[in-house]
Amino acid sequence: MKLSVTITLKKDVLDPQGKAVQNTLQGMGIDNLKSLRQGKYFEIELNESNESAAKKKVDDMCKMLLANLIIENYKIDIVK
Amino acid sequence: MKLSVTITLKKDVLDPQGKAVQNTLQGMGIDNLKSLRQGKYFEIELNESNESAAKKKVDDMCKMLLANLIIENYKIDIVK
Amino acid sequence: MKITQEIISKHGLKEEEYQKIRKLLKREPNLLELGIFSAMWNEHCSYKSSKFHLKNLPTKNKYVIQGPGENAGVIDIGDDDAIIFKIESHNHPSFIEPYQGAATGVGGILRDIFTMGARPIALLNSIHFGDPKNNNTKNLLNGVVSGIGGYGNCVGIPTVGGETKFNSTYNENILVNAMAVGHAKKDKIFYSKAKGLGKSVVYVGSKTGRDGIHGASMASAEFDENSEEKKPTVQVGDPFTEKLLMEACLELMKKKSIIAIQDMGAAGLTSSSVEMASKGGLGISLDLEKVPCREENMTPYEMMLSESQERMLIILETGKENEAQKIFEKWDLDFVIIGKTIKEKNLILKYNKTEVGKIPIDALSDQAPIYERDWKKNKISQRKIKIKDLNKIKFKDAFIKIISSSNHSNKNWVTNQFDQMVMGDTLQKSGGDSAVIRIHKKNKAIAITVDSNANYCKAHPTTGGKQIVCESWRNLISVGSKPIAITNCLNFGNPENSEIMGQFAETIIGMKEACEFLNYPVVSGNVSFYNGTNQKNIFPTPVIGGVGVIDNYNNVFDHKLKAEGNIILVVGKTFGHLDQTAFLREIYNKIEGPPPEINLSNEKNNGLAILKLAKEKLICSIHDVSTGGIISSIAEMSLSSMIGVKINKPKKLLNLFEYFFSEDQGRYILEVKPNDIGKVKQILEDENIHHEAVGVAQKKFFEVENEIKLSVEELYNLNNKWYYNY
Amino acid sequence: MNSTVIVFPGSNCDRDIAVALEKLNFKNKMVWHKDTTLPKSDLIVIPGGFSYGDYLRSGAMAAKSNILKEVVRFANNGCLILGVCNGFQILIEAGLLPGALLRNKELKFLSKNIFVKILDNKNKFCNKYKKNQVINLNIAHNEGNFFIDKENLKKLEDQNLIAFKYCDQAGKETENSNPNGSIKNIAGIFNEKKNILGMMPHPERMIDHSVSNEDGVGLFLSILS
Ligand SMILES: Nc1ncnc2c1ncn2[C@@H]1O[C@H](COP(=O)(O)OP(=O)(O)O)[C@@H](O)[C@H]1O
Ligand SMILES: [Mg+2]
Repeated sequence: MKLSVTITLKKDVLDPQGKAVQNTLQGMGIDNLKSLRQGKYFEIELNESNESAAKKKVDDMCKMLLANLIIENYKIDIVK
Repeated sequence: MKLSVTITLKKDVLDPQGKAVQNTLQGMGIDNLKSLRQGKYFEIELNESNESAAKKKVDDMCKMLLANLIIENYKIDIVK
Repeated sequence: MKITQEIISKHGLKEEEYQKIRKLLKREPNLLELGIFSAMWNEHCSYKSSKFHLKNLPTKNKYVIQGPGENAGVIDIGDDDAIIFKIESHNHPSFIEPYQGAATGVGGILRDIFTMGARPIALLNSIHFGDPKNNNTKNLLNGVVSGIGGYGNCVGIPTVGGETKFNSTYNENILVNAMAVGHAKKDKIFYSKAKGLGKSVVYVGSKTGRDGIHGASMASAEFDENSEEKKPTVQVGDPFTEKLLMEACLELMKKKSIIAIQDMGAAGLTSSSVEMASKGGLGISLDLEKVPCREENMTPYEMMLSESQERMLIILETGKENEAQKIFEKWDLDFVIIGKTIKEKNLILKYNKTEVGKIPIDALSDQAPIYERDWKKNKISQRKIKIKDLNKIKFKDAFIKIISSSNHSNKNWVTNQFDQMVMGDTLQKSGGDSAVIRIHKKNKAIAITVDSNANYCKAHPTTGGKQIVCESWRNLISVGSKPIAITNCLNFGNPENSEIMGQFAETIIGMKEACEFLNYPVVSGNVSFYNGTNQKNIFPTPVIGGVGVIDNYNNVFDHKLKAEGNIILVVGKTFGHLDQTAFLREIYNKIEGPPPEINLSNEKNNGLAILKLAKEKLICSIHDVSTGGIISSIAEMSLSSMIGVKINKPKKLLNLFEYFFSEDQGRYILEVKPNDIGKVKQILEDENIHHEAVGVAQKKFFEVENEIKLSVEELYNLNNKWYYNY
Repeated sequence: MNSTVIVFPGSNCDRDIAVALEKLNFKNKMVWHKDTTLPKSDLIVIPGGFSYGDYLRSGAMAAKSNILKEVVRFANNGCLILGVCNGFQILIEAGLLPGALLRNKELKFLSKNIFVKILDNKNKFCNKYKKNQVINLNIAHNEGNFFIDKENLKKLEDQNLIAFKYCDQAGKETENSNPNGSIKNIAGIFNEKKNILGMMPHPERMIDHSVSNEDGVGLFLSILS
């Protein structure tokens, strides 16, 4: 089973990368850009056919390593 | 309008980050992990209410800067 | 909003303090004002528990241009060159989020340096972690090291030295201290004292977000089970913006337009504006709606207390605003006039033309509470451990255990994550006794070292306080530099506990004595209290950052052995003091007993004699003896050069273990050419300095007569594997 | 000889490379990235550092700057272009050199002295070195892990476009001597015309005996000759 994890910075946490990217895009002439925030994405393949077991497993991974819960949120999806 | 961009490495491109994360997770006792690849994620807010115009705009951004088309693929979605 | 008991205590203020605020204001404060008081009266900004003792430290010698009281200390190194340096802690934020905590710690100390007009030329750090077996030590180590590197590497300042230590006392409270050193022209130093009325107060740098609101309070609050809740106040560093801010400030400083400049560190906009006004004896009025904000709907409270990084406050000469603005625009940074200096000595805060706060500057600075807290004297343990009372162990096994232990292993794993060469003037990287940095395009160089010894300080704070000053001095001597002055970061537990306050008071007594005797004053520093969880306080951990000067960079010494056949000489007397040594800790897990004594006159005498030998080029390499004793020092000399040594057993009465593992102070190892040994001995004898030849450099093997024979490669592997296997 | 160093926001080896160029008697000028024209140059250097904080992908944002268009124009006219470290990353992102520079295999910033072997000395950058000579340079980067697909790798090899490979002191290309996981130990490459060189190690850090060694001097002398 294949799952994805999307990690985003919590609201109000500074995103220096996103800021620099946004400024560059604006400098390149993209005008109606209101905001841009950067996050991470993981695609994970598990030997596990039970959906909720797989999600649980990935949730563990997020808590253990993938996400920094102090400044980040995460979201798990099944990839079809 | 809010859109998201998910950027993933092309199939044959080495992913040192994903590999290291995978090894670490396995070292932490996660056993049925088959593969893990890391990518990027952007959340973009535009002053644009037309869906296809917005998508087009974000597509431009991907081509111009966000993705390196030699090694990366990207996918654009509308965030509800 | 009504100020309740709960709000007061949430702001970390005591009831008496609140009553004092009411008296000073002659009314109830509003929430914004209360927040400002809490930030300024906080331990971190007010030094309310430490001031009483700190004032005893010597702060002057003929090189000191600026002692404590400014963003950093300044010393004169001849010609028109000045060196500006300071050390600062970022302990609590680093425990919560190691990468960002350490990174922003580096950012903060860099700003303290370039605020004064110096281009930073070196970074160092002192990082202390819990027991490696402790659950999160590894994660903290990884995060802190990459955070320090991540920030310094990006800004492009070489990280050239420091110390990494493990001790279970830090299991729940790590220490992350960062030191920065900068170079400026003597007549181009900038201070934080405001002058003149109606001058523009300018905000430059990053936008203000909701980062670390109450961070200053957090830095001084003991951790408890609820510290989890305080997490979202973590600040994220942006080294890229820091680099731009640094270049922009240094560019502006070439013009004659800055009256005063101050970084926004702890308690951000509040402390920077109050500090400038207070030093200048005037007031400041701010229009808060002009503050560049990152988030929507930020309140004046949030703006005044935000600890967003990479921001500065500048007071400009009238008419220079446009010129200054152009510079910040060039570097893509915000530049906004947010207020002006005023005659009435108040901090006046307006938001959309409405006055939202008004506080006398004095009330926030001079009138801030100062406590002469109770303190208890520490007893020195009389118990001395004798080697005959210990279980037998093979000499070789003891040596190998020490050399391959977490605390004595090679730190390449750490230092390889730091760019040590950028800026092109690093003459000596980390790994030696001091880092050595050449002054750009000049013949002279400075030596820098960071030192601490929590175990000694815990065993007896006064002796420990003396010891670290001496160790710092010795490290500077060992590269052939003349020690000039120090900065210090005093990491202690809860000052409301009289035992802890005793440790603090006595550490200062010890430091003072050593600094005075060695003419090695304190020019800047930082105090970090409340290191510990609930009632468990860390060992007292003062950290000393020392700076020395070398007139000609061709006369720099290191501890690498130079040639086979050279003689290895121990300078200074070995008494065999084993208590508190690495030997007892690593092999027997014993941590009681007194620390080695300090004899200041021997210390000075030995050091000055070494400098004399160095000047006459009678020695090939120098290394001081510190933890791990003589044998560890000689092993390090061997390891850094891959040249072997043959060490003889001492002829005198001392037991082998006591001789090689004791940590008596004031000792050095010298490598001397056979041809020069006569002259060296003569000079040492003239100065009445004890010395003895212990061995000879040789090919390939590290050897102690009949006890140890290891190829230098084996030794290298033993010394290098710990971090990589951890 | 006239050299030009381009400074981006976040460049931090610009001063170091300028010191090296001046020491070796180049007439050097610094150009700010917002400038639109380049001075007369025989050599353009894109220095190391963290342009735009290395955010997004190292070099990506600098590669889109206006001044880069000028660099491309100069390159097409045969001007020599040297990209060191972040400069190499920028040249790749700008499409002037093939491949990609990924995160180091250990995912850590790595700063240390390493050995590289000169693969080709019949070019403008390395003619003062011997073929297969091993030199000691310093690296300091997070993303130096060179990657390229099979086809293009073959092209690099067939056309002799690999400039340097990581190796041990004896010149052997071992896995241990490959600090960042680069494919085939590649540390630096040329474009087809060999007037553009991108390399991860810092030659400008090896020009002064009191700081390090002088193994980098040959590169600058080659350019001069
Ligand atoms: N342990 C100390 N020894 C000497 N001076 C100190 C010590 N601790 C703090 N200081 C001085 O007190 C002043 C205030 O320090 P601090 O609040 O850390 O400054 P900043 O706000 O610039 O970080 C500085 O001048 C600092 O050098
Ligand atoms: Mg300061």
